[in-house]
Amino acid sequence: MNKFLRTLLPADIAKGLSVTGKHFRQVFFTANRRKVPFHIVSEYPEVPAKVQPRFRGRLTMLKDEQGVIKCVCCLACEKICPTQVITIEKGKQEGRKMPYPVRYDFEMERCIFCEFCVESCGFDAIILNHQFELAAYNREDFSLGTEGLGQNMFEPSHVGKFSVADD
Amino acid sequence: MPTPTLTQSIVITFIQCLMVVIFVFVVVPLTVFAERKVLGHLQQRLGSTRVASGHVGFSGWMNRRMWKMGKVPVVSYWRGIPGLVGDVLKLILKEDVIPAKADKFVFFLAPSISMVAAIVVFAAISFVPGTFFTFPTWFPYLGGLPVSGGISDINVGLLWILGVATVGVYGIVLAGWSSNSKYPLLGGLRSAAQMVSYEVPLTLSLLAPVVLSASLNFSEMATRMAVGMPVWALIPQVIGFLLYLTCGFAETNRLPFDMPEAENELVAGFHTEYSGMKFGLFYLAEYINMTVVSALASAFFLGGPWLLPFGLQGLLNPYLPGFLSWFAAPHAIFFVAKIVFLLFTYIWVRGTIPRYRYDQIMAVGWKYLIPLALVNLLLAAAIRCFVV
Amino acid sequence: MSEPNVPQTPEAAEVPAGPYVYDYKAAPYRQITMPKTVPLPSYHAYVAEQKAAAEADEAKWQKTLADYETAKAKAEAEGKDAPKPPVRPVPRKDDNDMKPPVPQEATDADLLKLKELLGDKVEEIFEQAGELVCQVKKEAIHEALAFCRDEAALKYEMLADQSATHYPAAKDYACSVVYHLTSISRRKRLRLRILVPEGFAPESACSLYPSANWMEREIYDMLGIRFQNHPDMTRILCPEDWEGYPLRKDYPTVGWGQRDIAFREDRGGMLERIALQKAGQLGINLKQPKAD
Amino acid sequence: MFKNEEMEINLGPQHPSTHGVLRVKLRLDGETVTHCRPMIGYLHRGVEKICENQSFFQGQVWTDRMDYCSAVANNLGWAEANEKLLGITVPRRAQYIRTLLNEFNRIASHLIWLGTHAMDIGALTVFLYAFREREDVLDINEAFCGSRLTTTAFRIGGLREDLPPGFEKMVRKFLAKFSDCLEEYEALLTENRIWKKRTIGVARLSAEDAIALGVTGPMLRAAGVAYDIRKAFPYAAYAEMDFEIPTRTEADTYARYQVRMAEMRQSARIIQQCMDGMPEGPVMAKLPKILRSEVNEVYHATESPKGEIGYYLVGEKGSLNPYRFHVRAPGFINLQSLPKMAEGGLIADVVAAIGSLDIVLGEIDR
Repeated sequence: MNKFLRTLLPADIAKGLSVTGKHFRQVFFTANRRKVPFHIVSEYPEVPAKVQPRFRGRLTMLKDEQGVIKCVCCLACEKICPTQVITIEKGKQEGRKMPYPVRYDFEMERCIFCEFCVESCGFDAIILNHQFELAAYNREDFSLGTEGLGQNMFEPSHVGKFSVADD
Repeated sequence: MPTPTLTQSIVITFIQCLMVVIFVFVVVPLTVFAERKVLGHLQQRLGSTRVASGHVGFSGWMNRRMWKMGKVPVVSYWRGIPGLVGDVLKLILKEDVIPAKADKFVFFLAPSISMVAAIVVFAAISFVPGTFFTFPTWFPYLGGLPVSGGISDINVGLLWILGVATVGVYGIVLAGWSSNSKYPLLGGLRSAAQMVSYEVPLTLSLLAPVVLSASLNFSEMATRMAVGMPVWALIPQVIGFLLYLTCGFAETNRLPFDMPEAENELVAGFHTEYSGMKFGLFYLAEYINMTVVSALASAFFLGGPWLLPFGLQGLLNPYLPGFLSWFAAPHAIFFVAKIVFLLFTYIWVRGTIPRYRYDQIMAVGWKYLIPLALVNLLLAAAIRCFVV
Repeated sequence: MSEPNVPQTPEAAEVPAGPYVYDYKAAPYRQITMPKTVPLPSYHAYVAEQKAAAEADEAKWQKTLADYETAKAKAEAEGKDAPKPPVRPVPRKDDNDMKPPVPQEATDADLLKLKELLGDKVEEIFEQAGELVCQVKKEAIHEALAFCRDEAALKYEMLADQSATHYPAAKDYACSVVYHLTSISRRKRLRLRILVPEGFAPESACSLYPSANWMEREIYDMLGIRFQNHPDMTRILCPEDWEGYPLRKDYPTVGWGQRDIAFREDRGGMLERIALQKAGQLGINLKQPKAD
Repeated sequence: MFKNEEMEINLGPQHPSTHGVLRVKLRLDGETVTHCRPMIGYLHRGVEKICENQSFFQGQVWTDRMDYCSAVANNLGWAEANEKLLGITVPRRAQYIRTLLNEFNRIASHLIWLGTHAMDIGALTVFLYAFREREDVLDINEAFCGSRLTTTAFRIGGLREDLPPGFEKMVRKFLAKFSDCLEEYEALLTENRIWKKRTIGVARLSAEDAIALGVTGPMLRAAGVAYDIRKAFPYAAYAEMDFEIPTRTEADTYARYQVRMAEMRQSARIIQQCMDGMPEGPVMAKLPKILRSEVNEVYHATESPKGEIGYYLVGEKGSLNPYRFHVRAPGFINLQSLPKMAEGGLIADVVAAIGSLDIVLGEIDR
């Protein structure tokens, strides 16, 4: 009899409905307010996403205070890279004892953002910055380097400029 | 009141049809939008906020300005609305792919059947008891003629609705068969069995209010229940109402009973091979059916166009002056409000509970719902005999 | 960046417009360094190796001593100062947490029991890194598995893993097949190992452990070892018409199925240079027009 | 006039509920499945071959991409197998942090399973609720190792860095709300009559069959076998943790659901203990600059959320890379049991069975 009653009265379904109904009520009355967000989505392109300090984004080269590339072409990053996206050409620069990267190519479309290169670098010459909007229209836009047209390893402006928030 | 000539009545009927079609094509997209929003809110999301909008045109400009000021746009609630336009445009403009080995004629026919069966049902539903409005006397040709609240207030309205609604299953079965593909075939087979078996408890549960009100006519039933009886059928008929809602879910192929299109098993069920506006017609038909089922529920169990039971309506009914009744028509508003609430329930249930299995659906239908509906009918008869 | 195999960067006019076509026939399309040793852990081999190393060390020491003696005698004869007596070098001890495990003699009861049950069908038993290893004759693997599963003292209920390794440098076998058995009730693991020559089809374990079904299919797919009496000896991960066995050591890592390199636009020819250089490093031969 | 014919139907490779590119060839008699044959390999990338050609250090990034829902568990197995091969002892603090992250990963993986499984059966909302909490776990991943999904969390010999500042606060915040969230999922599912009907008695796999087919993890524990590698062969810091192995004896989909829900509670318990008893000290062992192996072969298995993930490594003398790198993927072995569970059931039960297997095709095809 008890079982029959339980079958007849949909208490279990009512329990579920109350849970979803509670969330509906909370979100419905606060959806347009910023203070009490009962919804869990962030309105991404308008409200910029935050990343943790250790976030692994795009590979970037660093310069020292004099504006000289820190990299000394030890090729550690090239060797450690699991997907072989880094190509370095050693060279000389006048007035500099250490080797100078004539070319430092980085093919971002194959990069897997593992940070092994940064870890292997003994000179703190490269970092992974916090940029994660890495979309571009052309394939060649993903080939970054220290030289060449529009190829820049130093600033985060090259790719990811197609964010909706900017237009 | 002048009696209309044949031509005049044809014109009036045409106007009524147009009104119903407009109603349907307003309600359906809004239901789709509401479904996105409500489902979103149930799931702690915002629902659609940026489909094809929010970034273009005036509203886009305004939204951007507000974001830059550090405020959530006030209009954000409606930011998803233009997405509906985009959806419709997409459906219309999309390439219409017909499988090479499909039965072309039937493939074409199936969505039309679904759509027609869904929309014709409205012929017997009256939104307002009696006259909806009267054409003013200065109106050319139709001056002084009344327009009733339903297209045809026939006295076997219920039979018409049930009969026509059943035709809709042909659309699904034929779609499944004519696609000449395996998943649609399974979907079609499932829907044939499911809809036929749920037709029975659905009808039986609707018979109970008929017994209570002793009428098959739509507006008469609603009037009697609110004024004559004078109580909503919901109150003596809680079981009947739940029964009807359950069967209604099954008839409209909504979750928990969305066997024919069970997404996670049959990809998209009977309309797997459909694209473009043919798919759009199925989509429309589903939402129209939802509206119909909600309309029936509100008419039979929730007192239809009457807001309050026990004759309290009389106190509230404002008997607005004629010119206001054009817009205010509280009966229609109450009726639509009830429909909206039931549609919300549809979405709410969809967002909450899982899907039955095919054999379990059949077991529930035949083993539980039909006996329960029969018992419920007896209950209604007893009430009719001994109480009223 | 001056490896010997980097091709000369061609003049811009000579480079074809692309896409570059991988040329199978023209050149060594792969650079495979075939392994020269057989890294098959084995207690006998380890003991023999240690012994040989000790002997070699001793011989070297003796030779150094002898050299010293002769040098000393020579110096004495010439009346110069005697050279310093040699000091025997002590093996350097690294101060770190890394101590590679070595094979040890089998002391576990399970291994001894297996040895007792199978007799001379067992080729070797030993322990390494806390794991029990039992190498049996390749014809006896079914018998050994049956003992492991059914014997009350062993009771290895589950075949957790089955795998194989290719040893191209070995003389009398080509692959080893290992069976990792787990005893759930006794919380023990055991590794059975057989050495399989090219073309030999060992008995399938499917009749004893149904879980071997897919694992043996995978071994067939990846290393080309067929199993007898297997219900369904087909490829599992690769397509049915795939050529070669990918996990063999002679299978190239680049080349077959490599995507053609084609860039829509190459600013300044940089990508092309990278591509050619990469191709050189990886050993891909890119078809280039003849110089004439 | 009447012909009795069985219909052959392909579930996948593109199908909403095969969780990737699994293809199952079904033969149907009406709606009843008479024959079922899973076909895999659509995502085969040759991870084993790649890892054999890269150094010990580099192999980790490929383990991330095998079972991308439980990357940390893969990393842990990989790190421990390499440490066993090279004979490295890991500092205690590193062990604790590894345990902590591994349990977070178990929660994340089970939450994905819960969401997708519920969605397969038709409950849409649980999916979003589950992802709500998974988001926090991914944030914790990001705070520790900088990436959310493909974590590359550990190093051979320990960890790259110690815990970041503010980490403990994040963890405590998560633990404080997690049990309430679990109750929310359970309110939607556990008592629900439809959920019960769809899962109780569906896709049964008895303990004998499960052991014979090599099935491990929650699938095996739902059949009543209390085999958990964390207890049976303790690794990392699990020997010092106090937790239970939830088991059920019904061996059906509902039992697997209950086991996984209980496992999430146990994971929260382990995290609590890790956080409370976190020892001080270094997080990296003292190692030579270049790791070179001796001749050795090891098989090291750990308990991933899906089951036993084992790494079989062969080391060559003086070599920088493993001579053989083989992964015993739990999904690969578990998927073998699908025909056993699905045959004789209905087509909807196949979907439930695939869901309860908790497969990720990335690790099955490797």
